[in-house]
Amino acid sequence: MLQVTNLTKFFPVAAKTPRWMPGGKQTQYLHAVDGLDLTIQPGESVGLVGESGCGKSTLIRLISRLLEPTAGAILFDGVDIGQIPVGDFSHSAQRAKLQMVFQDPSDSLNPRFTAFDTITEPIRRLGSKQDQRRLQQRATELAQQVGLPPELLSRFPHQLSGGQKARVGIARAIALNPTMLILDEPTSALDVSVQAVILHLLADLRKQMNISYLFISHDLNVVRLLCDRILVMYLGKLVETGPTDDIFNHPRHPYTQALISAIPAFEANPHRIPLTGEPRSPINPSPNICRLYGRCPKGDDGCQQAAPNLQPINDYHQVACHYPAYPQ
Amino acid sequence: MSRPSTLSVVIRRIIAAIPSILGVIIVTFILTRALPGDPAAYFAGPAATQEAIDQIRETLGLNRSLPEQFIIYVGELLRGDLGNSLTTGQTVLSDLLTRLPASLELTLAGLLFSLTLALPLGILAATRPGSWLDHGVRVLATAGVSLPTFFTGLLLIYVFYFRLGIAPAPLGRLAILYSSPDQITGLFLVDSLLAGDFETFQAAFGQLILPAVTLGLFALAPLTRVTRASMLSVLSSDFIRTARASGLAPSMILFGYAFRNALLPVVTTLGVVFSFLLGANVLVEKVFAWPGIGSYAVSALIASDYAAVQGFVLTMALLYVVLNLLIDLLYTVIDPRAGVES
Amino acid sequence: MISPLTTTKPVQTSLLSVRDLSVEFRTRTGIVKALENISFHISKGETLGIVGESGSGKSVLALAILGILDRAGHITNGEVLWSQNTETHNLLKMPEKKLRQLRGKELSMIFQNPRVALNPIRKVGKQLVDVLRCHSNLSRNQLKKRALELLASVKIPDPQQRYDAYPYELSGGLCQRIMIALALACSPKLLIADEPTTGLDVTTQATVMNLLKDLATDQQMATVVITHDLALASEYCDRIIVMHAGHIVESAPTHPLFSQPRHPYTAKLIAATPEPHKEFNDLIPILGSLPDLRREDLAPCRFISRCDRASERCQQEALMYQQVDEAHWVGCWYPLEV
Amino acid sequence: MTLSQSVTQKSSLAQARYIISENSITFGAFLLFFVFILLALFGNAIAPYDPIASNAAVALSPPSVDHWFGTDDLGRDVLSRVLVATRLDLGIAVVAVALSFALGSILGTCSGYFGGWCDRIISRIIDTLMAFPLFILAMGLVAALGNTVENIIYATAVINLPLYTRVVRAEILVRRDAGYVEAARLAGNGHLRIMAAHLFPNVLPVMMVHISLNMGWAILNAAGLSFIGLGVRPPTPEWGIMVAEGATYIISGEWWLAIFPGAVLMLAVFCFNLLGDGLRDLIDPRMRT
Repeated sequence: MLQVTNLTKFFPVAAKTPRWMPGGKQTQYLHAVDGLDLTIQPGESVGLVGESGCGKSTLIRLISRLLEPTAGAILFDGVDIGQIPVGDFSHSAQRAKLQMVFQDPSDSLNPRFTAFDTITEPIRRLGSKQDQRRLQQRATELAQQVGLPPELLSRFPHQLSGGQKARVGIARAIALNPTMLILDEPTSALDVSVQAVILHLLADLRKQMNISYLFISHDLNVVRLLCDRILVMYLGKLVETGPTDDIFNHPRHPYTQALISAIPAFEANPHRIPLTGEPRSPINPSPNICRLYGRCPKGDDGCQQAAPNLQPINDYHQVACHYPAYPQ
Repeated sequence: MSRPSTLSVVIRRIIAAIPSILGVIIVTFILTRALPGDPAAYFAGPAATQEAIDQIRETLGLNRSLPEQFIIYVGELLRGDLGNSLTTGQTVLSDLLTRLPASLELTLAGLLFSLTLALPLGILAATRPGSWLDHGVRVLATAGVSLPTFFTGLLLIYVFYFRLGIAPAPLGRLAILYSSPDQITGLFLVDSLLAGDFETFQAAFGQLILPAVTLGLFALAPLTRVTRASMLSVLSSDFIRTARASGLAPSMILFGYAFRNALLPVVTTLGVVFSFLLGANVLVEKVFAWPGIGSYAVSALIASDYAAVQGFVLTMALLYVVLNLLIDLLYTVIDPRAGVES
Repeated sequence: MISPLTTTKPVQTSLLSVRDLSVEFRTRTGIVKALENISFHISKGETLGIVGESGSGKSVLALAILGILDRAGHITNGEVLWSQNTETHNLLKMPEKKLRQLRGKELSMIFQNPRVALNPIRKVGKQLVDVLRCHSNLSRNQLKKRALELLASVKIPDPQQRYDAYPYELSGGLCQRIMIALALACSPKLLIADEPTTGLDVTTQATVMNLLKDLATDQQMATVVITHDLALASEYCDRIIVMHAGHIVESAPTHPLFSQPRHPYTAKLIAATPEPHKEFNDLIPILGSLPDLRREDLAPCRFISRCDRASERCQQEALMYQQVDEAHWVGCWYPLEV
Repeated sequence: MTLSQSVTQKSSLAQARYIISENSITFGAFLLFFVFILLALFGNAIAPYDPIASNAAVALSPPSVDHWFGTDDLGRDVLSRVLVATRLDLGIAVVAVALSFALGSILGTCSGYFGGWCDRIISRIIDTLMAFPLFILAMGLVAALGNTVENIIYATAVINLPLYTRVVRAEILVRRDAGYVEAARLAGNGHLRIMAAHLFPNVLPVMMVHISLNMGWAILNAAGLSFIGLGVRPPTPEWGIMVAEGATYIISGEWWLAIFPGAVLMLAVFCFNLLGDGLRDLIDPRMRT
């Protein structure tokens, strides 16, 4: 379905001072996504977790073709969509099949578009020509599918609640029956009461429409509920991937362990977490030092000399660490 | 977390001003060459003979290609040659230089007047939003920016000179009885004080007050508005809440925390304000017969004294570039983030 | 709402007790009744959690206690009693000048989004010194020395260098530590932490909370943790108050609250929160939404439109708090059975 | 928050009432604006005298029942001249503002949306214009292009161009990476459609405020140029020229020649400024200055 190989994105860090001026430096690069591989099977739901600034947003913007990659291939339905320039992708046949649900429902709805305009826009732009009546009918269908009362279709975003806005965003994303949906923290801006509704809605939609999900979140509790497989990302690289249960019950990478142990739970005791210090800079990182080095409790000289690569632990679990933990 | 040194920031700003200067020179060059008809005829003035026009064409290099003309133009600029004024018979440069201090004195006095009024008014209004004081300040500021300076000037003359008789005749920097102080800075107020001549100081001050107020009223509005707006937004910001929660004294919060942060937009606005002031300067100088470069330009315009007008536009633009540079540097001093690469 | 919550403990033993506090916001679209008859208390050394969804009035409560509400906010009723050395004062009646001496010294507060909660153009060390100087008579050198000690006490690496840093040069986690140092500069008796970890990464969140917990224990400081994260509150707090739409709906020690919630809202909130050992089907959404707090005909119980136990009585009679167990109070006519 | 319909309506009604009562000044300004529009349209028809016919017999007579605003040195009726001048003064400002708004919107949108080279070139041009004190640039332009009304319009348009370009650019920049723009791209919109249908309509409300404030400044600017003898030529009635002509009489006490046109000019500018302020207030109360 989706196969990403060696995907890389560097952002130049604009130096205000050119090199020839006092205090000037050579242009540096922020390694947002650094040679990353991943695959998603049809109908599979994959979770991507990591801290803010680890490159999650950049990765999904590369995959959804909003950003031009520095290097690498993005195979979607057998077509390398990474080769299609961002500007031309909006006319490509794959566009309709690869859609996205955005993080902040307020920010992702055009304030001057009604819910109807927003939901039908992909159909009008990418679908076959349809008259107003058919559009209306389709919009009503979609609204019902996402649990939005159809009478709210004529409202503007500021007249809708957070949960309703989230539903509009989801309806827009599924309007063209995509085969793959990228969900960018779809519930992080919502209250828990609404979050639960939206999570149920997303689970139902996946079952009904057999869509693949790439679910991005920093909330592991949420990812656990919705995903079959988990990718853990740290500073532009994947550090561990595996089935959800394996990752939660037997995390191998020290960073994953830290993440799992930091999940708040009802009436747990305040826990000591193994990570200290500040993350390394993502700007021009040394390729020979493990990116977690300095924060990792296991780090030693070896981690400073060679950065670990993603290695299989078993058929479906991979980890990038010189000293992975073994299940007791 | 390395911070660039102040020196490198200063040098960077100065270098960044070079394109502006170049742009200004190019635009003034285009303006001279864009004259409809024969530029040489314009420069020679309405009464010129054909020989005179031909001679001007030769000196301006109008028979050569545009790039060549531009190089000649830049070369002349570098030598300080702005041409000769038809009306005064002097070089434009010397005309401008003798008159510049008068304009500067007026502009600075106007700025000083509006700053001393605008900052307290803006702060007062911001600390009492919605009060009658706030509304009063708002109306005053809006009225100030709505007043055509030439009209305000005339109004003030009518009231304070003609009606009340407490202002001197609006005829320049000093009444005829006084002789101007020895030139040191060129600013009469400063020079007369340096010379210890209080009588002249008083006279010069009397002459200056109406035009300066006229000018200042115009700049009052943008400064008050921006002070109020930025004070308001800073006062409602999170870090002020932190300061209040920490129990800092109100004066510390208002001046140490809020005002310094609010000053950043005010400093930025100074650029616009100078643009206003330098423009309004021309009108005010005409109304008060102020012997600055503005009134010089107006009479040159009327006499079609083209070289003088060009010289004036260029001088004002360069002056403005320098002022903006100073504002930029001031900003860097206040805001530690200003010199940082994003 | 009639609230006998304050009778649970004599004023003398509690550090802070809030009684019948009501706050209104006068806005363009009407008067928002942000808080109504809020009563609670906190004792010395206790950690109290205040949880609720956005719009429940948690932050307003904190600001009202410190007397730093926005201009639009008005306290219409109630008292905030502050007890110290056998003396009790109503903070709402206290002259601003005296109140200022308390703020930052005896009661302090930390905020969410630490990067914008610090003065962007003042060195963080200087900001610490500002607070210290305001509440003590230390000399210049002593002030700086104390500020450095504070930076070290919140485990900031290389305090000497960070002293001269500006907030924009520090990460969110470091800024929050600076905020903590700022709040604890004068060893206050009470710290209010308003969403202290919102906007921080999960791993940083635990570090910050642990640090807070340790410092509070060391200094025997009472802490109010305001959060929307039930799990976070459950981990770090001794006792929890649940707020909904400007009301306190339930107040109980942490364990009984989670094991035997008595208010329907609390139970629903717990059921809606994803948790490590919860299966997907156990995740139950709360239907309906918060009432519009500008309405003049607000029902006495503000949960009524989302509640499946509501009856005529909830619509008509002023709500009473019931004590269902020791230190367990609930604002509902039909509390859940155990 | 599903507010019931009745509550929504009630609160929006209450809001409207609140807005009107809080913005009585803006309402006044709006009425005044309307009066100026009427004057611009019908000023010629309601003027009691021919604005350019001189009548030496009544020269320099102070305001009276016959001549409400008095007469000038040539005996022309000041009121008639002031009324007739409305169309010219407002006309210059409207056309100039429309020109700079149109061009500035296009430049600003492209520069903000595309960034990169496009942005660098446009910004450099705008910066160069901004390097001049604007009124002085206008003087230079009119002097170079020729002393006509059209050139006053062009000059005013050019000096206002930086304002529009910069504001539009800044507003586009903050929205360029908004979720709804990315969503629009996923929905298959090309660059042009995103700019025209998604971005620009969201910038428009802010621009209305600037247009209103800028109208006042454009009127002032045109009148200022006329005052120093550029653009409009006598005997055409125009507020700036009338003030200039009356200026010499101020010192001898014939105040009405300059004060009336000056006051009307001020009133027009004041009206636009209040209107802009009010609009700003409605669009974003926190922006109020």
